[in-house]
Amino acid sequence: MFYRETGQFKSKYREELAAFPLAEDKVGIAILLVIAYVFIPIFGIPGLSYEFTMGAIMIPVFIFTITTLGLNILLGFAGQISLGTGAFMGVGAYSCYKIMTIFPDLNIIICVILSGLVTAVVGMIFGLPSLKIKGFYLIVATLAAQFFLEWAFIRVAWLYNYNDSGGIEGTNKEMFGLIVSGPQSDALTRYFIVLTLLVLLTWLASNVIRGRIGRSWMMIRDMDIAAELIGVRPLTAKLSAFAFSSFYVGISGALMVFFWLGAAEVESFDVSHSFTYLFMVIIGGLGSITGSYMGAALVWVVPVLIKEIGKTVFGFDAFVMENFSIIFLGVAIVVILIVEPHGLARLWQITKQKLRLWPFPY
Amino acid sequence: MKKLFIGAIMTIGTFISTIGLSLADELLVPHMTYRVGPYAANGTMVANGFTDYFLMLNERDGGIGGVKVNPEECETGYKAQVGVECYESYRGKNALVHTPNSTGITLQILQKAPEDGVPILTMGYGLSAAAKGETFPWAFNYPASYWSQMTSILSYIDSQSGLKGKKIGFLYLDVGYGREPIPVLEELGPKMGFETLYVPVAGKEMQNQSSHWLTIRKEKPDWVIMWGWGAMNPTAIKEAAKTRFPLDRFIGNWWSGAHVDTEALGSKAKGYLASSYTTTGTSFPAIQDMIKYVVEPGKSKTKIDMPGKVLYNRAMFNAVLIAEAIMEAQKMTGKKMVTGADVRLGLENVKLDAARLKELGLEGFTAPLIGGCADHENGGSIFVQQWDGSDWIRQTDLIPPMTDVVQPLLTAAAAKYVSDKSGWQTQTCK
Amino acid sequence: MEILYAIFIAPFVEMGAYPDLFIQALWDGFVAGTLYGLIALGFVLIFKASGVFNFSQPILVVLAALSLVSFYQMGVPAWISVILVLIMFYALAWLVERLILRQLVNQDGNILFMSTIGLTFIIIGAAQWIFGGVPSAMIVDELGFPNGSLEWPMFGGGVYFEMIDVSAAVIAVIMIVILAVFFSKTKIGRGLRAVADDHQAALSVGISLNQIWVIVWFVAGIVALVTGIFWGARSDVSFALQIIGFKALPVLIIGGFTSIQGAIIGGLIIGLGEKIFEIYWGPLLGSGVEGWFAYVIALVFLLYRPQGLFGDKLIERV
Amino acid sequence: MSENNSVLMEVKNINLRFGGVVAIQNVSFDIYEGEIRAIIGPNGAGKSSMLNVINGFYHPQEGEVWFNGEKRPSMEPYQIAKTGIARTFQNIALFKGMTTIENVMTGRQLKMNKNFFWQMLRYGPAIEEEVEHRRRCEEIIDFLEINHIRKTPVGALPYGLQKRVELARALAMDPKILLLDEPMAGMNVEEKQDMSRFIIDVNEEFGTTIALIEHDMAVVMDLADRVVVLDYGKLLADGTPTEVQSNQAVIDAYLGVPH
Repeated sequence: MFYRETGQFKSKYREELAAFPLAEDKVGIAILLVIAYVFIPIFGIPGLSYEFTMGAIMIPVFIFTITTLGLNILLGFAGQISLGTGAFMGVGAYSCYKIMTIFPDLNIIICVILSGLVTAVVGMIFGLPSLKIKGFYLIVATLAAQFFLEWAFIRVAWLYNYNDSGGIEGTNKEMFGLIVSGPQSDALTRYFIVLTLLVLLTWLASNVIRGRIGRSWMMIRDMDIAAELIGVRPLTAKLSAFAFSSFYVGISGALMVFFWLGAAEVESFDVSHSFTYLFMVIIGGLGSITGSYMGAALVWVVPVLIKEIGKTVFGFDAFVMENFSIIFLGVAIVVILIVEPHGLARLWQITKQKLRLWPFPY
Repeated sequence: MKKLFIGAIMTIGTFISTIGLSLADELLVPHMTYRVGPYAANGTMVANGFTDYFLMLNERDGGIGGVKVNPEECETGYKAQVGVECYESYRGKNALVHTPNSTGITLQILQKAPEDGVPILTMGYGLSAAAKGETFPWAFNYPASYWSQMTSILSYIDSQSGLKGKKIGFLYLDVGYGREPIPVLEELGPKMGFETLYVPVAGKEMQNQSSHWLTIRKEKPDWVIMWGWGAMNPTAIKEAAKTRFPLDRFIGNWWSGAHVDTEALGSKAKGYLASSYTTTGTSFPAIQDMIKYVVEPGKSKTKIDMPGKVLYNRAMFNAVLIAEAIMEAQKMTGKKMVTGADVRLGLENVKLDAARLKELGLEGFTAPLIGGCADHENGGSIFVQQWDGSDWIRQTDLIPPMTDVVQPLLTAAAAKYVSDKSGWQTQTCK
Repeated sequence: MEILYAIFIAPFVEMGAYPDLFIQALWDGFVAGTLYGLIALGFVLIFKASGVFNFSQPILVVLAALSLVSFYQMGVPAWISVILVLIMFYALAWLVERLILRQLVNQDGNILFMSTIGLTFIIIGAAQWIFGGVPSAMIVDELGFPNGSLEWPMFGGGVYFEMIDVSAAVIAVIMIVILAVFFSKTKIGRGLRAVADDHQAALSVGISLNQIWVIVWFVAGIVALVTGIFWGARSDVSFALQIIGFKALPVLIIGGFTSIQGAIIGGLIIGLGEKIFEIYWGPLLGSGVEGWFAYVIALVFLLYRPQGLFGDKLIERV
Repeated sequence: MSENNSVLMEVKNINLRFGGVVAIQNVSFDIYEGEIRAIIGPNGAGKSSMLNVINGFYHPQEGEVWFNGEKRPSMEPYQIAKTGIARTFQNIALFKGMTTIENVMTGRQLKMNKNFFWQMLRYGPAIEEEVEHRRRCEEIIDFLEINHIRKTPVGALPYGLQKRVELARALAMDPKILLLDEPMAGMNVEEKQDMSRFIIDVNEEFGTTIALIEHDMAVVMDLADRVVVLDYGKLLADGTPTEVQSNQAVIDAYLGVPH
């Protein structure tokens, strides 16, 4: 009743190829954008403190959504599994740091984008083994990348400007007279920048996956031999997926350090984080952009809420709640895989299908 | 069904609305702990010692200055990212002082502290340069920085066997914490005429150190100094024994010489040395009170055998210092409910001299600690203790650091830290 | 020139100059390799019989060691504790089959792999909750393993063999032989192989898939327990042990996902390779190369022999 | 049905081995432009291997492939696809995660070339290209009468329809030569009739040369202009359906044996 496609006819292919062919979807997206750009900045999330909302929920969730989008492009759309996401975020962060020290006056957004490009190149190099090996074997190749990069972040002191602390730190950066990054920046400013980048990157990703290149990734994912016989060059398809995916992951890594954490050392990019990002993709839904949002939000927010609720309502101590949220993540993974291997996104789609028919269930 | 649904929504709503409301009339002392994760063994002891002291104050004295203390734990699992999340969750809640309990987390929140007006006390860890109070008004690393500690350890070695012409092995956990003292070794090596062999242990290799010790065997250093943590320590001691390295030439820093590191090994670890700035044992009245008011009645998670052990006592001292700073702040401002900024002043004016220590029931527990505006580490002295097969026994008097070496290094490091930061807040001290 | 000397000559000179050290390095590599191999063996067993790449094997090692020590600390005699752990693992295998694997029959391998990551998290959370984080010593003496070490003096130095390491190597070899015999000679073993080859076919000849899954998970649990005992004896029993599990992945690549002998030989290649490389060449790269060196060996193998040393070559068809 | 008999493709003395197993032994035949050429033979005769050689998935140890009057150098499969060879597969090889229309669009991949930049913006040349090729795909979908399942994920389709979608995908490549590997396997009579009609229509309306493998002799005899018979990797016979049918070796090896 509320959600139906009847009566919405497309007279041109171009209209059907639009991002949201249904009017209801367009309205829905507009509402979400208004919430994100107007409602949350003004009111925060009801019941949560404003600082907490921004610093511990909204900004990290947006950043991890970018990571998840990136990993989803690789895993969900191109079918190449990676456990090196954490380290690739590190590549983004460290290269952004280096670019900032070499060109101190460069606009920070340009730094972030450049570091995405650097990560894309690195991702492509580590994606090379994927031409020869598949499936579980690729896990090993990407873990090799993970561990090698972790080692490099420690051993190559040039990467962190020979800091005694061995870490990288953000400093105050101005843009149009406003401090946008660094300790003195306002959370709201960083929120808007991260949100805008997220919206932009989502739009770009949805364009690419609906076009020629996105199709070539899905062909490789669904049946690589057939794809090759139809004329997809595996080298181009796989490496472009690695590059595009790493571009996103790199950007999110730079954002994580310079628009959220403020500083980082190698530990923020270790293999346990790679797993977290993998969970975000699985729970959200392989091969779904909406799913990337849902997965990142769920995997990040639920443990935070579990801890808060456990602490303030039930008085459980942090130790219990931490273990509880670890178990929760594990159970969530298993249940999602059993109930709907395509994740929350597919469940959402099914709900939408039902809404289409509601209130007449036939 | 519908009712159930509405009911559920309402319950969740109530839960959520209670979040973020900080209870008034409590002194909030957040505490980042790690009772889970690969370093949980150490983290559990640290968390208990810290929390128990405040619980004891609440039970015995009704809090500090009549206001109860809420030593709230935030579990980090020793992960920097979760630590930042913890930090963010205390924004706007009038936290008095942050205790990150991890050098990694410290580095990440160090820059935020001035903006939020909450001091960070990193007792025995953190950034060495934070000792410079003029550059880092909001950070404290009482009672000594890693660099001071390293020079004290080197003087100890010098007093035992001389340093000139010797080869020192430096076995360290390959993270920010482990690499901290390297500048001191690099500076002092040529000056004092010793050679250093660096043996980094990656976090993943903590429990798999045979090749590190083969390297040590190959290079034959005269002494080995260890900057280890968690499972790295017992593994290293075991491997040292295996390769027949004399354990009384193997000295850990203050995080590498706790009961959790040696108890499981028992007599196999006999002779192993470590530095410390707090005494072990339960003979101190303050610790007796903690056992009486908190541990025995079962008001905390502490098991009865934990008080008196190295990490428990050390974490308790951390709490003592914070309590003293809060008290000092209350005295200075005349308010009962102080703020983070007040506690910062309290930390700079804290006076833990021998008399005050005795008053607190901690006579001879540690070196006296007098806070200062310019000096945020108090140039603390340490002593060396040795594992006798069943307990840690104090071996030496207090060994002061080589101030003349450390201070210029700290000044330079502090200057380097702020050099690329615009608008960094400093202070001038009289 | 100096670089070339440091890479190609100096390490060998050193090996010759201190043969005791070299032999010690070989022995240490050998012991580490056996233990890597044992972890890999757990992976292989489950992969062979069910095509599941079981990511939770390392945490099973931790769980086995932790619960063994905990039972003992509760006052249960050492060997009874071992039996209790085995019973617990049987129950766990049954639960995993019932609650997870059975629900995911016929799903894609990636999905099964990810479900075992989920299982890993469940076990980590639950075990930490129950056992807490305090490490304990492995009860090797209580289990009756020989203590002390053998010393073999030579060339002005000496080579030391820890008795517990010797036991580990001996028991690893025995386990391999038993498992190899089990797979090739017994009815259940042959059944396992049938399942691995073709689920449908196995069903049609009356082999119960569910039963087989319970059995392999249980056997993998036994392997985990043995691994846990010996690795626990080398350092101590704590959650940090699971990190070593990552070493098993390169071992699998080298040995092949389905070969029992391959797991051990792969383990030895990694163990020996990384120790020798770390000690003699590591300093050139600033040390600490052990963390990724195993992966580099594995990658080289992958590019030249993707099926591993003992794996079957795949012919692609359309 | 072509009359001019110009050779489009020729395979000469192909030998293909897997380790010690000989899959194809010294086979040669040609395909005329515009004809329907059938390859038949018992199971394991090397028919699918032959198609795999033609479209470059297998590289024969010996032998040459001539296409368009030129000897084809050693190429990767994707390059061969570019020269105008399309195929369907014995065990359907559709992209299961995509819808019918998306699957058909994959056939146009080779003809699309707008770069990453425009793809990211999905604007200008990229969208024009997309619309243009979409139009052609919709035509093929109409032609094969699968409009009603345009937006259905192909995994959910019945077998017969999947085969048809696969044909649509191959047609979308506008191939010079279309290789069909058992297009009618597992179909009922009605579906076979439909499929046969489509094959003939494709051949006549688009003038596409077709080489097909099929087991159903009745279908082969109806459809094919010429037939190649393989047995144990060797060429047994080559000729018009009637010629082949009367060949004694073929009757012995294949037709005579109940299948």
